[in-house]
Amino acid sequence: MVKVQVWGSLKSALEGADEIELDAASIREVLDQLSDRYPAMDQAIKRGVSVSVDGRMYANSIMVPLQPDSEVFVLPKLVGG
Amino acid sequence: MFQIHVSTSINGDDTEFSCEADETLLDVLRDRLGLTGSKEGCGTGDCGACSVIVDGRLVCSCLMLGAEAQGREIETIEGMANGSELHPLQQKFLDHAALQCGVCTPGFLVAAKSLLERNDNPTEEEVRYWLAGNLCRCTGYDKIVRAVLDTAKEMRKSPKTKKTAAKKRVKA
Amino acid sequence: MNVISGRIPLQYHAPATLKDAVNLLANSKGKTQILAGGTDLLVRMRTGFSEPDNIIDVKHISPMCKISRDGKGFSIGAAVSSAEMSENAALLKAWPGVVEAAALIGSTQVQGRATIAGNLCNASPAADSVPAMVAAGARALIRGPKGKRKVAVEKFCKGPGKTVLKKGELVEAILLPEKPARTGDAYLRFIPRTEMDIAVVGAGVCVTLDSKGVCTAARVSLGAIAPTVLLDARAARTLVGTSLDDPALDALAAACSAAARPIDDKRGTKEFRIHVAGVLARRAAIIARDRALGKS
Amino acid sequence: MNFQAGKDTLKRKFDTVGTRTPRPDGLDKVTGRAQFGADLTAPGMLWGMILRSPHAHARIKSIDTSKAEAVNGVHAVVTSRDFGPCPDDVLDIRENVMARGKVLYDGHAVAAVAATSRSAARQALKLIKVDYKVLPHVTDVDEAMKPSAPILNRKLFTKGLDKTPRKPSNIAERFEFGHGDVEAGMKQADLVIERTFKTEATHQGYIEPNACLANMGSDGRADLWCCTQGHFMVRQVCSALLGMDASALRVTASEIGGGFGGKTTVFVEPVALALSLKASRPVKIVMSRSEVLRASGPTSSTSIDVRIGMKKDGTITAGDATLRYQGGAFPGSAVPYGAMAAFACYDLKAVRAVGYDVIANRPKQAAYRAPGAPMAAYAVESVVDELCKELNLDPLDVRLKNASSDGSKASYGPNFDVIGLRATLEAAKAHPHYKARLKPNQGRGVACGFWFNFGGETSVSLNVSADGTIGLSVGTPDIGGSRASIGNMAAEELGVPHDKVRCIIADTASLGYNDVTDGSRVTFASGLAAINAARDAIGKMCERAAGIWGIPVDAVTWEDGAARPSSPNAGNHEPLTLADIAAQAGATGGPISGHCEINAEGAGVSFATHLVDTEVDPDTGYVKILRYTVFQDAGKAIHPSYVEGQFQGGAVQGIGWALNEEYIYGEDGKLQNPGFLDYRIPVASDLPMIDAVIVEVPNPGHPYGVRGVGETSIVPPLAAISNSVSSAAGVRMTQLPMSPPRLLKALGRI
Repeated sequence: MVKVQVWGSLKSALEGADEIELDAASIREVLDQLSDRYPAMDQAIKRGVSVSVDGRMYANSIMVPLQPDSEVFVLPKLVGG
Repeated sequence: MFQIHVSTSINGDDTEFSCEADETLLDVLRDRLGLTGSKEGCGTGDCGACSVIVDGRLVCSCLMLGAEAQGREIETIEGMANGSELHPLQQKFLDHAALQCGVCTPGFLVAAKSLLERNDNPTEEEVRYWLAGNLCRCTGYDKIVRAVLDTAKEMRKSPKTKKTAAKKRVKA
Repeated sequence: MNVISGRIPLQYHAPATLKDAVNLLANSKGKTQILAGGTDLLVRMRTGFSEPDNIIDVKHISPMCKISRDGKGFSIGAAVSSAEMSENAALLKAWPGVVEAAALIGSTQVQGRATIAGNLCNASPAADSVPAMVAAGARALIRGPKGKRKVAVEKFCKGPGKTVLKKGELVEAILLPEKPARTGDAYLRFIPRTEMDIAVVGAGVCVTLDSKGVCTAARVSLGAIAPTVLLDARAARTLVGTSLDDPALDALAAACSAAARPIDDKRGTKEFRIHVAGVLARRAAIIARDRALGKS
Repeated sequence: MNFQAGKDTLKRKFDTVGTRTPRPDGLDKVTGRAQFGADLTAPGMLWGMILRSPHAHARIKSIDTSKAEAVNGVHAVVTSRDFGPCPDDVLDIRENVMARGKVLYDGHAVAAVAATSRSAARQALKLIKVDYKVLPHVTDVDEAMKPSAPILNRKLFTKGLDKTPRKPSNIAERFEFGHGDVEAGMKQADLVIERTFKTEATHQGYIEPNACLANMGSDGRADLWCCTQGHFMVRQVCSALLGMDASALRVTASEIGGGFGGKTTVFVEPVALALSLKASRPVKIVMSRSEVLRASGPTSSTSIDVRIGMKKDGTITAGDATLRYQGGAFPGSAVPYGAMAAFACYDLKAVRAVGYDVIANRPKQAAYRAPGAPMAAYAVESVVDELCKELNLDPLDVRLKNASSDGSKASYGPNFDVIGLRATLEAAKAHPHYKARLKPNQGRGVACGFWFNFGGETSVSLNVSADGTIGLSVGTPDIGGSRASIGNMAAEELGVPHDKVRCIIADTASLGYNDVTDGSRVTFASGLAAINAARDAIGKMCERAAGIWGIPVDAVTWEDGAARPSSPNAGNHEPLTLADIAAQAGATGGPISGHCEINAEGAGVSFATHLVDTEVDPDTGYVKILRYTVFQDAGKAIHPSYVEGQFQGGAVQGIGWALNEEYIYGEDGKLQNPGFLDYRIPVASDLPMIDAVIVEVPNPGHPYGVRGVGETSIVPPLAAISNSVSSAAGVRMTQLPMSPPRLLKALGRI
């Protein structure tokens, strides 16, 4: 199972859970499941998120494959100067 | 529109143009003569990107009317190299990576040339104060100051370079 | 294209004589501006603060382009740039404070064009060269339809942007006296950067010492702390009769701070200007004293 | 052939990479030939100019353009009516480029004209009559958050709260990051310091004002030339705003005279297109400096509370911050990135950062070099410095003790990969600067900084010419020498001299999509794509060699710029150089090129440590920068000169921000300093040389180890200078800029 955490503001969207476990093989599957299960997450994901997988940041890639023990962190969409 | 007819010399070339009374020399250079090497960064004499030399004196072309060019000798960045031979400052700016975006570079080169024509052995402080009217936002000035000091050193070593670079075109 | 607004396009004039310039100025319609260095005028035009109908370029009038010296002192033509002033060895030797003040106006590029007469006519309380001219006892030589007149620089400005010039009048030259013996002048200003700023506060000091180093005459001026540059007699009196020692300098600083009646604006606060007016006057007085003693 | 980044493929020995080669655009830039945004003209071109609001907040009751239209020489006038419906994600941009119903800040565009001369355009602007109903305004971030503040947008309800509020406010969103029990952490501390900081808005201050030349025909096709950090972004946004097919708009990026994040969006481009469409003529718009300052995208002004607990041995037990950023009249300030970056330099068990995105009557902020991070680092690093002073601890030792390191959990959530913070701290500690003596009224400041760095969508095309030279097309505008670095990486990979590769910025019709030049991504991402494109071409050249030699392609290797049989078993063939293969390309199968289209991932985060010495004049509050040294991890410096240039430039922008730069608004809500006279960026005489020390801790996500370097360099300076000045003055400064009046007041002299 993939461990998924979200940034602080969205913790309430996960209905109080600090971290949840999902059966997902890619970032896309993680985001799809979050959207399906948590309406508040769905809104945030539609506005754009960046995802860190095992310490590496993915700005907007969703096809990234996950290992069964991957740690996934969902963050606001990043911009730069 | 009422136009003023002006005869002048630009980089050694006799040049005539017509302009309106409120046009600056910078407007004339860029929009009427196609000499877009001089840049407008502020239009108020605060950034030096439009620096040119008029009768041997460094000025902001945005703070001079086109009409005032009558009978003057004007040098711009376009006249700095002698054909394919770069002025030593131009070469040193390249060697020292003294430019990033490059939009302030023409102004710095013209201003630095004016400095070295007056003072062939400036201190770092003199370079910094002379160039204080030329704003650069990319480099933090470090490599620009080094390039100017290094050019001065090289020009002192070989006065020949200096002469070649300073050679004026014979008027037609 | 001016059909709609009805505005007549700007006219540029470059008279060759003072007489022509005065005639043009007296007879022109609409708003007429003198163009010397242009470093204020072109900025005002660019930013929409000034929309003249006529511009009279005075740089073709040869007497206005010269620095001359007779037995009574120096005459600096109104079209002489501050760079030219810096290059004039005699002027620099006599009035280093005035020359240095002129050399503080803007960048190298601006100094190639800017003039102290223009700096004066612009009538900004923060003009760098004005306190220095006031301290040195400079006068403006004014030419108009009725002839010449001379006005002390400290009486030239009536308020921000306002001068004593009447219709048809222009400044022909700035006159500086011959420097009396054992006299030194200095001007200092405060700006947040090292260059390119308008003075937040400025202070000019000119002192004459006797052979024992005691001050016999002093003029102290302050810039950017009132609607016009101030010549402060009380501050000057703190120096007279002293050797400009620490107590005298402290009294000078206190007098200058007391004389300052500045405003808060984007360049500095009231209390900052009041305090720094004293600091600068003190520092300028030391330089002026050392110059009078021939130390620098 | 597709490259998979990994530690095993990290290249360590280089020929071209790491050398200081001349830049390909250098000659044009020292001779005045380079063409920037305002330098192009077109036959029949008109001058576009924009009328801007004189009010900070007002309702537009009516706009009458009839007199302007009647001016001789005027060919088009546009207002918001000329911009139709558009997708939701560009609605705010549509309203920002041309006010609709309301003006939201001093300088907000309300109408535009195109005329045959600038004087005609100026005249026409004066004849546009706008009837305003002036509304109350607010420009300060703390004031804007108050319930009594004038509301800018009645439809704005704070997001990110457990319950969406019923009343509208100027608070667009709340963000929270962190982990652990902050209050428990504070209890473990021997000393807790809490401070509030304020920073004023600054501007990127690029020397080239925004400019563009638009040419749109009645057939709906258009060409646009502009100075931008991302011409594909310009195409996307402008085509959406004008209801065009993206492919109908070709955007060419001019040389760009600085951007620093400020040119990652559009201002004048859609207006020029609308004017051009209406006039059926090319239209050029060049912003004046005052327009740039009033109406492009400065950074946020901020108000930040920081509370940090520390043990006597220097261990940080907890960090807590609340950050309030106003980002102008529309939501989208950089506060989430500030909150994420605030404590990123520290490995903390308990940390929390809460951010509020606030709107106010100021221009819509744009990115500025590590957007949001410098202010956050300023607040946090100031408190860390004060704790070190109070507990009598060395500031570098304390940072080394608490520094984030490989695998540690970042304050914003994920775990770090391989990072170089510790290496920069150790380099600083060993540097002579740290041991140099100080005189009275002088002080030394230390601070660290972090930035994420991005990869992103990137497309590169590499063409092998018949003579063996290489044309390399990239789609990321070159803002500081990236053509040199990217070309050098391709040359390195191909094994040819750097001057055989010519790197250009291709237009939007010639290349696949590219994200903007931002996030310090170009040398990383376009470099990665160029390496991949080179490998793609190498694969094809190996195939040609295999064909010529009549051996299988897997028996061919590429080494030192030539195809070679991979072992003696493959036969005895003389190597075929790139030029040999290129010369026969037509006959052996046609032209050879390599491509790479990727969403580049694996950008390594970046850290820096700055050391600065200052001297304070206690009588005037003037601050002199005496000495400055930057230590930053570049991963691998491809072109060391331009890496140093990024370090130096960022540090000096930080110096300006710390000491003198600020947006000054009057009581009337108008910007009082819209020019370089009073918006005071550092000049040459203000500064010493800026020493740049390049630290290299290779990024495992890039074949050469590259990390972005552009942004991190502006993160530490605000704090480093404030710590230095506070030390020199003997008083803690908590507001930027530390202008002389503020410093003199803090000193108690006034």
